[in-house]
Amino acid sequence: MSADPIVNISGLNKWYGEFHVLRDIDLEVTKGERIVICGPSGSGKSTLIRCINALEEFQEGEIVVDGIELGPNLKHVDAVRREVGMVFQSFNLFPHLTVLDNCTLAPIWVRNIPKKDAEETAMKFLERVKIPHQANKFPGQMSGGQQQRVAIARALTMNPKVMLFDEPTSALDPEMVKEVLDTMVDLAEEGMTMLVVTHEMGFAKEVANRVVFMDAGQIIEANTPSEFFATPQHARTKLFLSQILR
Amino acid sequence: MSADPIVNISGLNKWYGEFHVLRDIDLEVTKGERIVICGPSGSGKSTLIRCINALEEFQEGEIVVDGIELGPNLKHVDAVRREVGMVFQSFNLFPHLTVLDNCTLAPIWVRNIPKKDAEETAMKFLERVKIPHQANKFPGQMSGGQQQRVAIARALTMNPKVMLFDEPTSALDPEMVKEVLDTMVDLAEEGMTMLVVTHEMGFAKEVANRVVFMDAGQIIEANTPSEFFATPQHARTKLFLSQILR
Amino acid sequence: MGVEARKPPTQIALKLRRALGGKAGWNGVAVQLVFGAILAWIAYEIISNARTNLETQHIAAGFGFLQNSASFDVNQTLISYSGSDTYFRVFVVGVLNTLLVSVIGIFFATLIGFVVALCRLSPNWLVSRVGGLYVEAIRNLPLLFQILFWYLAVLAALPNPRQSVSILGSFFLNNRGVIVPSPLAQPGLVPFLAMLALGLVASLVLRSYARRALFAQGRVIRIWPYVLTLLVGLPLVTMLVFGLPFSFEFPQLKGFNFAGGARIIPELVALTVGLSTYTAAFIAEIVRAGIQSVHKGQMEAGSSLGLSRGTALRLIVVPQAMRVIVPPLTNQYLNLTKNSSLAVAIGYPDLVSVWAGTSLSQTGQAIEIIATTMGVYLLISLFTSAVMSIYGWRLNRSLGA
Amino acid sequence: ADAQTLKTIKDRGTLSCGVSQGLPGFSSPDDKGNWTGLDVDVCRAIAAVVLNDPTKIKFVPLSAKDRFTALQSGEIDVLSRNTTWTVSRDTSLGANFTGVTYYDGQGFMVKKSLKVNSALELNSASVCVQTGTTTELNLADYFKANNMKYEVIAFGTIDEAVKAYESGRCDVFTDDSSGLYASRLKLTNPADHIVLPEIISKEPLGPMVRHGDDQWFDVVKWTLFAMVTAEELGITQKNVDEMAKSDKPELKRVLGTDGNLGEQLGLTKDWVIRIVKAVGNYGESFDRNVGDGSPLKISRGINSLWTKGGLQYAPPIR
Amino acid sequence: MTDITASSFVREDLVAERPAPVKTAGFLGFVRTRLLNSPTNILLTILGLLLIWYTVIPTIKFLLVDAVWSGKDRTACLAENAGHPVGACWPFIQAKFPQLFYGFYPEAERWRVNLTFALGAVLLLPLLIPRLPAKGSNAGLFFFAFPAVAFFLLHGGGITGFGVSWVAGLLQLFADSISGVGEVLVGLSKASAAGPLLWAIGGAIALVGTLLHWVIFPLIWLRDQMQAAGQGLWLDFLITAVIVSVILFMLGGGARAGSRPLIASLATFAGIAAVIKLMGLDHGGMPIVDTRLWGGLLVTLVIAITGIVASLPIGIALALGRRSTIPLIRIFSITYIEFWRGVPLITVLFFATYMLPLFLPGNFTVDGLVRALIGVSLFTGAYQAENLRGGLAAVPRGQEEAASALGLSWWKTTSLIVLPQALRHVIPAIVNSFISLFKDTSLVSIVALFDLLGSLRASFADPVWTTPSTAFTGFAFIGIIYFIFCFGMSRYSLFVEHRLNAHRRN
Ligand SMILES: Nc1ncnc2c1ncn2[C@@H]1O[C@H](COP(=O)(O)OP(=O)(O)OP(=O)(O)O)[C@@H](O)[C@H]1O
Ligand SMILES: Nc1ncnc2c1ncn2[C@@H]1O[C@H](COP(=O)(O)OP(=O)(O)OP(=O)(O)O)[C@@H](O)[C@H]1O
Ligand SMILES: [Mg+2]
Ligand SMILES: [Mg+2]
Repeated sequence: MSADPIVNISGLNKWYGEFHVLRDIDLEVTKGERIVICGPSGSGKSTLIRCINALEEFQEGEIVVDGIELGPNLKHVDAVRREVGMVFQSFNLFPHLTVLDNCTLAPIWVRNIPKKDAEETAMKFLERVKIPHQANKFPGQMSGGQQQRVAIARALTMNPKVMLFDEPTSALDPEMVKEVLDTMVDLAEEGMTMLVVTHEMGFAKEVANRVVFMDAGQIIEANTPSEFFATPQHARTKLFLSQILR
Repeated sequence: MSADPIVNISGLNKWYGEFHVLRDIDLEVTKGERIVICGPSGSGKSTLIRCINALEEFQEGEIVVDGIELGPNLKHVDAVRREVGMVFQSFNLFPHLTVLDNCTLAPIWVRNIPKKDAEETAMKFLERVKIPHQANKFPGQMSGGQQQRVAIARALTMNPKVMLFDEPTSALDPEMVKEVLDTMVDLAEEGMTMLVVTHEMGFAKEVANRVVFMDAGQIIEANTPSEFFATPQHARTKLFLSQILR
Repeated sequence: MGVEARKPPTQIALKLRRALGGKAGWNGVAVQLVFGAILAWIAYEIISNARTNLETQHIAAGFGFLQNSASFDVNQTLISYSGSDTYFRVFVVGVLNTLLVSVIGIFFATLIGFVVALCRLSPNWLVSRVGGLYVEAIRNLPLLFQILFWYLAVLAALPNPRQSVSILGSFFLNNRGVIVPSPLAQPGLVPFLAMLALGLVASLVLRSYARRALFAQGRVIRIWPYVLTLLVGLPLVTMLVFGLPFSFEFPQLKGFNFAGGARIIPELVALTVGLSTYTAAFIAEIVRAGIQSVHKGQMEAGSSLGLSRGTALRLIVVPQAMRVIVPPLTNQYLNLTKNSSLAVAIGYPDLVSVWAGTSLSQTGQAIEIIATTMGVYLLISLFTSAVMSIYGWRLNRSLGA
Repeated sequence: ADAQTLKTIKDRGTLSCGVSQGLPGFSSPDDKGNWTGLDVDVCRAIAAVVLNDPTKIKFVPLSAKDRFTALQSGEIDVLSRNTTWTVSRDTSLGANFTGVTYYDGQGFMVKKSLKVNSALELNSASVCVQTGTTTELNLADYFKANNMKYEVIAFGTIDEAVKAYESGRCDVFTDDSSGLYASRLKLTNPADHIVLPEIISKEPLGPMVRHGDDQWFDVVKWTLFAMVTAEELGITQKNVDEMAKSDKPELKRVLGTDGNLGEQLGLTKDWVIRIVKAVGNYGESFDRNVGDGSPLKISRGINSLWTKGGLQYAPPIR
Repeated sequence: MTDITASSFVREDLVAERPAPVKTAGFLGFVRTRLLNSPTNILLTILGLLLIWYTVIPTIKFLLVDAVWSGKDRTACLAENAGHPVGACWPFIQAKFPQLFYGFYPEAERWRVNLTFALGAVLLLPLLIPRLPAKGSNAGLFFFAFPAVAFFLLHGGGITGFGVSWVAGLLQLFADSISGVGEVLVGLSKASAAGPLLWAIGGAIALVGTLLHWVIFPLIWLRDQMQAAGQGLWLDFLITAVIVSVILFMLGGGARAGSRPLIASLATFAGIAAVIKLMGLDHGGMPIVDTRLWGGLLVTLVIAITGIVASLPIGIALALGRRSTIPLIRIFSITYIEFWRGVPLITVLFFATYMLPLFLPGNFTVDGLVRALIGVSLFTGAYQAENLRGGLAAVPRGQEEAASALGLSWWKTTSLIVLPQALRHVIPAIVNSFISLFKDTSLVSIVALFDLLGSLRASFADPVWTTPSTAFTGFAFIGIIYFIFCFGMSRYSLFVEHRLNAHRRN
């Protein structure tokens, strides 16, 4: 379709044992696009995201990230992961390392960047998520919102072309949701390609180019946010939206 | 001041190590009076309440409860505790005992009341807090609001002259706050002397005779609720009220 | 208004009371006095009974006997010992033998324990079942039972010296143990050892250099070829220059047994096998729990950052698992050391066997000998606890928790 | 552990007697837990004189290394457990030997298949021994004196040592030669093993008591002597009642029909009668337990009475 | 940024579920995914199979296939007679079975052992099943009544006195020892520099002792009268019952409390009387079987059960002591715990078995088995204390505060609120230490007590049964026994743990 596909998923099928969790997924993401994926619990959103990052293997189909093909048997895993950053619902910071070390670990050991440079870059990103002064704390000493922002900074230090977010705010207290979403909005404004699993419809309306609705392992509907929220086409989408927007 | 002081605190000073947590507290509570204590977090409200019940010792001053003197070296602790009931923020019900056993434990073991009589009395109080049919459940099987009401009933079974409440509703979900406050209002209407630490200003307005505002370990202001909320005198009180009442 | 914060009153009397009697004040002091009196009375009774009992039997209390010559032999000694040495030397021999079996046992227990833990965590169903079977079977049988069994099995399985299983004519296996050629020092030994040490130090330096290079310049240096050269090459060169560092004295069947060579006695083998397989079952559970305590998301986060599996394990999972593993692991090490006292059942000359056994019955100094025996174990255990608390303290500090 | 052992035993009603954990002929339990043997007979004799009942005994099986501690501590009243009399045991261990029940010497046992005929051919052998015995010390001395190398494997109990020897851990098993014969009975094929001719030590075996209670010491000592004296005088289990009617002054003295020797010991007049009725005289006991009447079939040899050229000699009872 | 026009997409025809292309479920799927899904895994599977082949198969072969099942002595188990390589020699076990289970316990009396363990099982089983009611009285029976009954059943013998006599005896001992200390001090004063001071203190203590003698004189007089009257036991029993019941009645609040405590007390005494009568304890009881004759599984179980029952109170006392603010008690508890945890059990057993009498007064003897029991209990107590400490720490502070706010004293708070909760938390840990205790009983065979392992070792010495496979047969047999007990207990501890966790979740 469009000019510059950076992630191209075609015919993706995945099973957990006998359970068909992803069914014939086709999705093309162009550079700079911001996609929000939503859908009821258990619809396979996380699984899809994790497939893109090769955290899960799949049985059929193909995922191409920035020209690198990720077949069912997971070749090129390392190359793909280097292009893709991921932020988890439960932060998954390394509790035994300081915030700074969390952010320099991968640059040093994967990209072999000198420690000093890595720290400089890390500080730059920590500034961007507005917690440079916490650099020497341990994750356990920070609030959830701060931790999630560190997680975003950590992913950014690897200069990924695509960022994946799996419900980045759902483990947070309401006051902290905003600070994380703000960070993500900033990121979006800088033109980062993003795939975000979230139920924050405000965020979707504000920054998404496209909203993808999944149910029962398949993409039911995809549209621009304005269209999607205003005139949902599919019955399931309507039902879902009626539940989620009060 | 008034005729019938049941709790009389004078010149109370308390330190935690080097930290001066209660400073020159003077407070007189007459029989039947309902006092609400409020103030910012860490101002020493809980500490004050706990001193009255001899859960904490203090270094200077004197507390007289119903004529029994509680000096710095905590004589007469048992006598005082028998006159004073206490309800905690986190309920502190005994999880290994049924609700009924929770309520009969102290009468049986402290007042040596025969088990049958104790159970009758306990049922009476459980009825008063409107959960007689739950008597044989374990605390773990009940909602927070119900647990807190059991805790109130448990304290009442000892026939205290004074009831102390330390933020009885702050660990509760919003729906349950009301049921506990209602119980407390009932109690107040029956003429029980009460000292309540709470941020529920509605409750204060409705039942309190006096509102005491504490900050930094001292009583800053004390007044009738109408005056207190309408025309706070001290700058800190104003600031506090502006924060707490939206 | 506003009351300034003041210093608390001194209240010396109260503090004194607290220090002497705890929360209970003077009551506490009274309780202590009574308790102390009872303890003192018991101690008095014990001592006076022991004294009269010993006196009526004219047994000399004290450690004078340590200087007497022991005049019995011990079949495995780490320091030179013969029957004409003193009892003190017997004591040292016993302690060393206990430490020897503990150290070897700990080494193998850790090794087996980790392997079994990995088996239990393996995605392979069969292998994880085999691991589980091992743990269940070993944990539910008494250790003494297992040591006796191994001793029996080892002895039953091995041939007598004349039918020894021989490997290359220089290693022999029979029911007298494993006999290997023993090294004899030659002139080349000193340079050889020096070079070996040098190689070791150089490798360590190289490693830290490589790490610094990675951190400072982002240069990845493959050090293993150098390390190999240093550790193998250097000593080889010295061997070429100075000749062999040691020659071997080869064991030979002479009379009943092998003469020459060094020997590992079957008692030691059975004991270490018993101790290490037993303790390994417990270690395996500890390690498994430790690894499982590290959240799955940690590994995933590492992978999603592009870390390879090995690096992620090394830098992320293992350090976190170690925090959970190390304290109970030390406990197991301690248990193993204490359990090595079961050596007495199969005739391995450990502390309990040669000291609290043979020496005790030859000298009759029961109190002194049992006290020193317990003291040695107690010291080992206190030392380990001390090290552990320092380790725990440092861990907590580094986590800032 | 004071000077009142005799009274304590009478109060308690049982004699606590330390024996071996199982050495056929000297002290070993049968399938039902009944103890028999030469050492056991000594216990029974003592129980007979003190409590008038040779069954009122608590047998405490002890390994060699535990025995002295048990005696010192008072866990047992008398140690009757093939124990060698040495000066250090008499002094520093705080014990007194009361006499010799069996004159023994240390020997070696080897498998016939080794084709060894003399202990002097044992250079570089592995030797199994029970720890905490004089055997262990003699062994060290003997090999050193003869300039031979050896390996010692010391076990806590005799059974373990024998098992290890049988399973091939050692070439040689060493013990007092009476013990060797007894242990050989426990082997699967006793005929495959021989006892070497060398006797490398003197091993006078006898019961021990604690220091510090002379009365008790006398009781045990004279119980032994009474057994020997009984043999000397021809008093047997069968004829003891008749003998008691005898007019011979010596018999009257010994059997208590005349004088009060028994009472001087703190016992009763008929003490010797009790002993003989309980276990017979020394010769009978020897015969029944280790001699011709037993599977061990050890000849009396130096354990014969002095009148027959042996060493068993009891001081006169008068 | 490029202007991206998102293609609108609606899926009308839902994709139906279909089976995975590669089978990942069912038996084949299981084999494929769990055993053969990668080269390493295939290798591991082969290794695992080899391991099983070389361990399990020979074991089965030894235990069943090649085993000899009947015979009179060793000849049956020799390869030349059996005609095939001989595995387990089961007739050996048949022959030694009584010894392995009862030791030398007289054959005619063995029903007593069986009865005791049947009784124990009947009391223990309902205690272990969480759903059954009346845990309190059940536990009371098991922990207090059962040990007493078991003692008289197993050991035999009767009693001549009851409460009054025992209390009198104990107090007399106490008073005697106080006087004794006083006299010793007075004696010392002659030789010491601080003579007068010692003399004064000694005199004072001796005086206290004398006073005590006077105070308890009535009790002793009563005892002597009863003993003299013959049938002292029943008289004593009656008096004890009356005194105890009255005290309970008073403590329970007198008539106000109603007659329940009185009835309970009387019922308990009636029960005790029934047991005494039934077992004939008043007439000397059953024939005494000396503990030297006990052996095999009997000794193993006696030591393990006594150990656990006795170590619990010790552990509780120490754990509370360790939390105490009173310095001496805390220091003592810590020292005690660290000491016992630092030394090997066999040195403790050696000490208890051979050296204890050295430290006791001359004419004071304790049965050998009892001494091992004491050693084991003191040792296990230290470990239990550490288990319980964890449980105590898991009880929130608020519980204690709530209890004291209700006016409960420290003792009542501890026994009614804190301990019940703490004990619940540590049941799995307690069961686990019971397992290790059960295994550690085997160490008593080193100090010449014949437990299961000791009996087995003793039976190896029997030349009638010496064959190459005897020892392995014996080990296999008692290994199975140990395994059944320990494995059962560890499963039970897992079960309790799951239940506890399920409890905590809601
Ligand atoms: N490892 C697994 N094994 C088996 N089934 C799994 C596994 N992980 C997820 N599933 C199942 O796959 C389905 C999709 O899971 P997924 O986590 O992708 O859903 P989701 O859309 O992210 O839901 P949520 O909003 O709750 O996070 C669910 O039904 C889940 O139960
Ligand atoms: N055990 C203690 N040791 C030392 N300091 C303490 C202790 N308990 C409380 N404090 C300190 O004393 C001060 C007063 O505590 P208190 O609990 O009375 O405050 P509060 O007014 O009840 O606050 P909140 O509204 O948060 O409950 C706080 O600063 C607290 O940190
Ligand atoms: Mg999800
Ligand atoms: Mg508070």
